[in-house]
Amino acid sequence: MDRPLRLITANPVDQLARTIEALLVVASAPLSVDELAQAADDDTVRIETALGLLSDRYREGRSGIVLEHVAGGYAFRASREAADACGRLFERPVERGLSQAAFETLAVVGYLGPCSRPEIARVRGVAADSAVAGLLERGLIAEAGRDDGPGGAVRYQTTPLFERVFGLESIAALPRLDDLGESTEEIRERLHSVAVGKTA
Amino acid sequence: MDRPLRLITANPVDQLARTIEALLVVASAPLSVDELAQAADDDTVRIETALGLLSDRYREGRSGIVLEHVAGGYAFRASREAADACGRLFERPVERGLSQAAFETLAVVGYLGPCSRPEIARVRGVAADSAVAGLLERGLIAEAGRDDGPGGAVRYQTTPLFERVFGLESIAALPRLDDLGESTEEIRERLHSVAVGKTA
Amino acid sequence: MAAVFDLPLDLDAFEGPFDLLLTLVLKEELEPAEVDIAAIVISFVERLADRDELDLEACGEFLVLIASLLELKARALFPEEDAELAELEPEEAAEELARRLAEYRRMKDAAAWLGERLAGERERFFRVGPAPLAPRPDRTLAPQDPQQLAAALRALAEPPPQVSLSHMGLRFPPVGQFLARFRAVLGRRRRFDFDAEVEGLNRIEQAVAFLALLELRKTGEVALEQAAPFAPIRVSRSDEERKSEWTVRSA
Repeated sequence: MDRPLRLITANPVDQLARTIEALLVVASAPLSVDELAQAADDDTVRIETALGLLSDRYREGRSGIVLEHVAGGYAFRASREAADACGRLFERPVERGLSQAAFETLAVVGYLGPCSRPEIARVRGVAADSAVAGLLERGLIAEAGRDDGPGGAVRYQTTPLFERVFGLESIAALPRLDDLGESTEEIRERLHSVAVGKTA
Repeated sequence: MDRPLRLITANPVDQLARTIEALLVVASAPLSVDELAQAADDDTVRIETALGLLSDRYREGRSGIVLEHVAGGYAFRASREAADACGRLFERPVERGLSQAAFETLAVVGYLGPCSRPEIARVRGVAADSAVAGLLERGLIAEAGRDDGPGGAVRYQTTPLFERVFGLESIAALPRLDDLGESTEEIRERLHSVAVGKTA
Repeated sequence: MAAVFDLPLDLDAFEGPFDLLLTLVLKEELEPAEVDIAAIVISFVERLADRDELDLEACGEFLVLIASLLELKARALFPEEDAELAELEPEEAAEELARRLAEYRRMKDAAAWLGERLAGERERFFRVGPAPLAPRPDRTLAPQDPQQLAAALRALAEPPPQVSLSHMGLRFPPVGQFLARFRAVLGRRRRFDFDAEVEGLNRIEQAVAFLALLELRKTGEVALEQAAPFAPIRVSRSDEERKSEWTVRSA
């Protein structure tokens, strides 16, 4: 651990490397070579030299902090070795239930097949934007093409995760709703007419 | 609990230190020893030993990344040496100076613990509404329940960000302010003589 | 005098001459609680110090104004304390005031300490919020019952309960109908019993009939008598003389 450090200390760009470390540990997005050069008030060639030193110092197997070159520039990440520990740190508690709006939206998409936001809103009688966003984030629904016609609205359908969470072998295994209508089309019509009554 | 502990103890503290490095570089707030122990799945004594190693490795003058004990936990920050470079790229958490009213309000909330706007106004002799709003917006104070009774006033307390911005290990690290006994006594005597003069 | 009113002020809540501040406070466009009165006093004293002679009239004027402002502010800040403080003996009041001043003094010291501390921490930079390459954890949902989905859809298919609009359908008979009816009765008889006359009508009709009765009373066509509360109301024709008298007066 000591020897390579001495190497860096001997290097003339040592102080620049420390400045770059500092910038990267504060940054909340990857930093480009230009941004680093501007902040460090140094030239890009020396920045790249310093980044080379840092890439060696902060690499897998050697450090828990790893310097990564990504699309937007350079950023620190956790080493793969520490993946389990990071997983435990960021673990989210299991959520027990969904909101009524989420259940309704999920039921509409599940039973009626791919639907766009305007269609969900038409059937529910209220806008579905935040419910749709929440279900997308949880991965219970996903985009599935667009409505016909130019500029058609994005459609959503349920995902395999949805089937797992609801313990369904397939989407066809949803409880039957014969009491509401013979076909999907009939159910849709019925929901629509009720929704119109609600908003009237 | 015993078995995994023995297993882990077989790992060198070096590796644990790397895991802690990894956790600290991705964390969004200071991590307490308990949080680190839980995420690293190790015991607090070894965590503290590893933190000792890291404090030495990541200290001012030696590294651009500095490990600090702040806001009840441990966190990385940029070295002071790199402050100019950081200042060119990032905003300070409290960029624009706080007003006198804001500092006084912060002092009241910090020292007296959760308190409501009317309580703050009582101490300061001036309404605290805009100061409270400003501190809330900066995230230096946060709501903390309500006064007892129906419709009780909202109470505020300082946040971990407050401790971090002011570089405090915890709220208990605020200096004691009871060394002003003499001047309090003076005020009392002066007022006392006025009161006696009035009634005479 | 001018020394008071054009006194320039630069406070947290207000910037401008003293008389404008007073105007705003009196118009309730500025909360007296927001005004730092000590700062106004300091500004005034500074201005006095700048001038060679002491303008006693201005000082008196200032004292009166600032005292009024102080009282307004105290009332605004501590509306509930008027009674509480009034009960204190002067010595107790002084003790309480000393305690408060000492507390405020400590808070001012604490504020000063915080200010210095923050200035000293200007070189400490740290990240607030998530790291650029931090893991993004999935949200996990506990297993759910598919019957809840069926229930949700059934609930959507349920027509909402009809809001009762029955009160909109109430039929009010015209008052004129009862005016005509009562005039007709009085044409036949000098007096009649209101309760007997409206017996058998529904409550709405009875109410409108009563309105008609009041109307007739107002125009002086009838006189009303009631022996006791809730006793039957006697309605009688008023004399022809009184009626014409009223007509003349109201013309």
